[in-house]
Amino acid sequence: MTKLCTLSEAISQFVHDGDLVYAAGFTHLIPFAAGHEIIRQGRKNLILARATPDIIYEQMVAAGCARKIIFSYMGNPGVGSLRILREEVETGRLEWEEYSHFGMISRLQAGASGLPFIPMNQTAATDLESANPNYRRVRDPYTNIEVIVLPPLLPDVAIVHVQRCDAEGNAQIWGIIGEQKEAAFASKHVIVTAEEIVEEEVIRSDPNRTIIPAFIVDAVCHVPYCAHPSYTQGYYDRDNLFYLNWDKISETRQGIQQYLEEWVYGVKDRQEYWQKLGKETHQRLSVKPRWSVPVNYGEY
Amino acid sequence: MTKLCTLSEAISQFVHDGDLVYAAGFTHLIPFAAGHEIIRQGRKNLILARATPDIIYEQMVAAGCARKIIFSYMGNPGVGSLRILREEVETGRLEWEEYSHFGMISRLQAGASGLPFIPMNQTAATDLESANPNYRRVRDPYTNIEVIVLPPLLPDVAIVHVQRCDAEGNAQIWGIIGEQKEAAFASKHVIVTAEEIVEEEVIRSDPNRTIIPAFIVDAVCHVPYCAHPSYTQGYYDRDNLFYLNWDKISETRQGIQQYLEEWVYGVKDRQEYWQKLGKETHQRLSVKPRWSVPVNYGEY
Amino acid sequence: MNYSSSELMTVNAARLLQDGDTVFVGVGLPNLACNLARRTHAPNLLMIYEAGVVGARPSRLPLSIGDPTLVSGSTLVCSMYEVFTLYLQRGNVDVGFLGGAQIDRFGNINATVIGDYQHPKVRLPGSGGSMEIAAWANRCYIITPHQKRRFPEKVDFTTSAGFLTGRSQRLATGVRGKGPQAVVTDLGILQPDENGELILTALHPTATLEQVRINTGWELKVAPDMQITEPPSEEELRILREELDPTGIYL
Amino acid sequence: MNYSSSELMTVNAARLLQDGDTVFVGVGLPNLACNLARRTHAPNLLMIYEAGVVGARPSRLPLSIGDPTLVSGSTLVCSMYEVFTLYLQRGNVDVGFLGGAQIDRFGNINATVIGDYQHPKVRLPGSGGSMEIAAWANRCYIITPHQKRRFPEKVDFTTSAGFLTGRSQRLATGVRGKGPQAVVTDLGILQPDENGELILTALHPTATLEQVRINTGWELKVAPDMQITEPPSEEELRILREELDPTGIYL
Repeated sequence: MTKLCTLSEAISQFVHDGDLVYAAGFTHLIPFAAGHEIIRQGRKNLILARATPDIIYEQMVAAGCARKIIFSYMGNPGVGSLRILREEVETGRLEWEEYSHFGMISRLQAGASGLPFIPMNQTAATDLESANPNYRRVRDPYTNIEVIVLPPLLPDVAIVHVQRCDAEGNAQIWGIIGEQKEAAFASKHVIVTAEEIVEEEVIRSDPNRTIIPAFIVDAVCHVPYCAHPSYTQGYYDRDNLFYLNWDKISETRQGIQQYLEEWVYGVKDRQEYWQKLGKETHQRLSVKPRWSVPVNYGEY
Repeated sequence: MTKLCTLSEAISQFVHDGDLVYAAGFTHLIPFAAGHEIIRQGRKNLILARATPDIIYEQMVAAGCARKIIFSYMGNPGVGSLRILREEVETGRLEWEEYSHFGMISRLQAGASGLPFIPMNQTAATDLESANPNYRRVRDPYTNIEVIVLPPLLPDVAIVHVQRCDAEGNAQIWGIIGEQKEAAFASKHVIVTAEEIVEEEVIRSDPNRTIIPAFIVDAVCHVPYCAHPSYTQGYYDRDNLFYLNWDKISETRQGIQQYLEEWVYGVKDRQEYWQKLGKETHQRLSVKPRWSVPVNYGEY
Repeated sequence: MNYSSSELMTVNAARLLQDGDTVFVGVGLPNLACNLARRTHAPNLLMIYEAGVVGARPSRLPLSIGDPTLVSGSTLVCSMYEVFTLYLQRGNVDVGFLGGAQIDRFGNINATVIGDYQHPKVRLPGSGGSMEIAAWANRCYIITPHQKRRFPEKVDFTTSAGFLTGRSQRLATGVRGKGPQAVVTDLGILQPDENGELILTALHPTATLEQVRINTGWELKVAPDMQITEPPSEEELRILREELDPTGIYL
Repeated sequence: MNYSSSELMTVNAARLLQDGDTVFVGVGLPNLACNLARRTHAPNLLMIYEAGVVGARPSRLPLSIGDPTLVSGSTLVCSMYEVFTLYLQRGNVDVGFLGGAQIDRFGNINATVIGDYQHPKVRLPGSGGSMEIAAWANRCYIITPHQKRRFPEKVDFTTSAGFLTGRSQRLATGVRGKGPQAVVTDLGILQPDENGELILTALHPTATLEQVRINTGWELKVAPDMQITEPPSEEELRILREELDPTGIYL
């Protein structure tokens, strides 16, 4: 059964005001197009969860979509801080809930696994544990040593960008796989955006590559270049120049507002956005192919 | 640094009397050649752990290698019981420790993850929990409901058969991946047997396919057809006829002894074993190719 | 039309499946029942094998639950830990199939041992995946021949939970699955009443109430609205015999 | 020979790595230090990136820890949960690199907040992977410029544990890693004494004791056998400048 729809339809149907949203992807495959569509549709009071909020959540917060952020590293990787997020947290205008990376993804792992809590070994650093009451302790019944535990994270909706997917939602990813699978299984609803919609037979030619099964997916959207300025391994490069530029754009509220006007509100969809980026950027981000050596599953 | 050696050398160096051995593989990739080599080298008092002991452990027990078995399903899948194991347990000559599949692989997952215990939801079936003191309970600090917990399984040595591997031990598997990864990470030593030793560049062409990294591997052995009568996806079929025949072979101790004389003690190594099986069997188990659609990682 | 008792059980089990169900399936008759349902009234049935294979399209009948034919052409393969966590424990499985040497009055199953656990009279294979399937699949079905030794009042060992000593006791444990919904035998179908006790809700046209009673280890109640099952259709038998198990491994 | 303070720190950090070490590496100077070590005295250094990439062979300098150049041609990619469990928590990581806004007398690191946590004066990025790296890697190294505000007597917030208030306190927590082994600055190298207090064990040839003292927030002890570091060699600088960071992103 096909679940193909436009990204606009998917956001409209599965992302509601007040929802806990997990737009997945560790540096790789960050679904910027979905973030922009959420901004265009004017969602409010979202709780935004991501290990690294990255620019996508900074834009959504700046656009007024969110009331709270859940994170484990709030920086512009390799560049510096995320100025607006930092200011919103410093002034207390934005609620926040904080973990280490391992704590954050452990919560997703617990959610994806149907567990009521998940254990981690102690780290000796107890300040975050004291600051966030979700951190608790449980005594290991075998050694009598305490472990740290966290409860599951159960987002209302996960948005996962993938390289290839069939129309039903069987999705394949390669390159950095981050927390994509855990986010999808932990969430009530799953929106998959894909660089390519492929025939089911392509997926079935390599079932070990499939990370998300169709039956947990609600919507499948064909969105090439969805991840820019993040990247899609094998399809286009990370736009490091944009990540560096963002540091300047975000120096003032006005700078961000202008950016949103031009690149989010000012375009209809990702296709228009990508065209607007222009040939030079397309060229700069293009990637020469490097193919995997195929494997033989055998006819049985 | 190459870790290539013969299977005989690997067993001699890394499997000792009294060791806890995990020969991995759920139906698929069961390292029969390694089991036979352990029998030939006359190991004693081993503790043999596997979710499904399968014929490999029955042969090792019949040959007098083991003092204890740890398992979650002790049958000949699709055929019936494992007669010798059943008798050894019924008479109390063999110690045993029993889990459900989920309990068994959870123990491996805990071992691989460096956790002192791992939680599972309750199943309402408490008889096994009562019979095996390793099952304990911990109260979830968020809901106050009890979960079931198990301690890590930390084998002395894991033996993992794979389709392809480089000389250092970076190993790739496709088809049923069972508990191969968890067994390798949980164990002190890892012996990898491979259908093919490939150039490092083959592995590096598809890093998402790699399940075991070289630096946790102690020995790499090139052992084509290692898994017969189990199978290697894409390389040869499961010998269902042998699994059916085993039910007759194992009707008497004498039958098994004759089998061991002829097929284990009577051959030098796996190559001789495979030749002895003969052309008809080779033909019967041969598989037509069915290739995966390759993926593009991109030159960056 | 002639048919075997295996065919009869398989056809009746297949009819219990709903289109769109996600089924955690073992080999043997459950595998046949699922494939029959997929070829008849439930084309969107999704099969998950405990070996970690999702969306299998086996082109031959697998002897083992880890047969390579399940993998080639499937949509997804994951690890065993994942299949038990992401799929089963997470609540993504609608239907589980179970079997065992003993099934008791409250649908509890014994696949572990006859006699005492430490000093077994007969040692059985053990749980495999069934302890968790019985607990966490939304609905469970059991296929088994109807023999008195297989239907004791109380199992020697509870490998997988039915309703324990009654529906309220299972509820009290908080396990997510609703427990056994039907036991399909070669004589009829048993289903739990409001108390979780298995009662006869359907009789196959080839069987008698008397047969069922003497082959059940407790005083079996009969549902007031007991049905007579439809015999296997020609089409159902054709699919089973010609397409699914042409060499008669299981039927 | 002229060199920058970044080059000085990178070269000295590289020299701390041993051939065969498995390093959990971040971007920036640690990445440069690892790649320099691999091209000089530690050809068998194995780099693991927290994004889940093992055995990377980056053909360009990555800006982000999740750059695609880390993936293409690497030996293994795994999920984040796996990199933190199978690799880090399991004890498969020899060396971790850490950074932060504050490092205190006992090697505790603050990357979270200046001022009060609930009402921060300056909000920093937070832990990322560093809370667990500091706890579970066998050895940890810190690279940071030597400034008084970066070296307070006590951090405002312990994002990652050094020796807490002394070596015995860290030992008592039972964490597996041995804690910070060296802090490489642009003035010298601090290492923990038997009590876990950071003391000056080496001075760069370009720096003075006085400079170190006025840029440290506590009364810094000097090791009786304090060394003077070897200046960066021509070859080390050539590799850094020509091969690793030709456009001078970090150096």
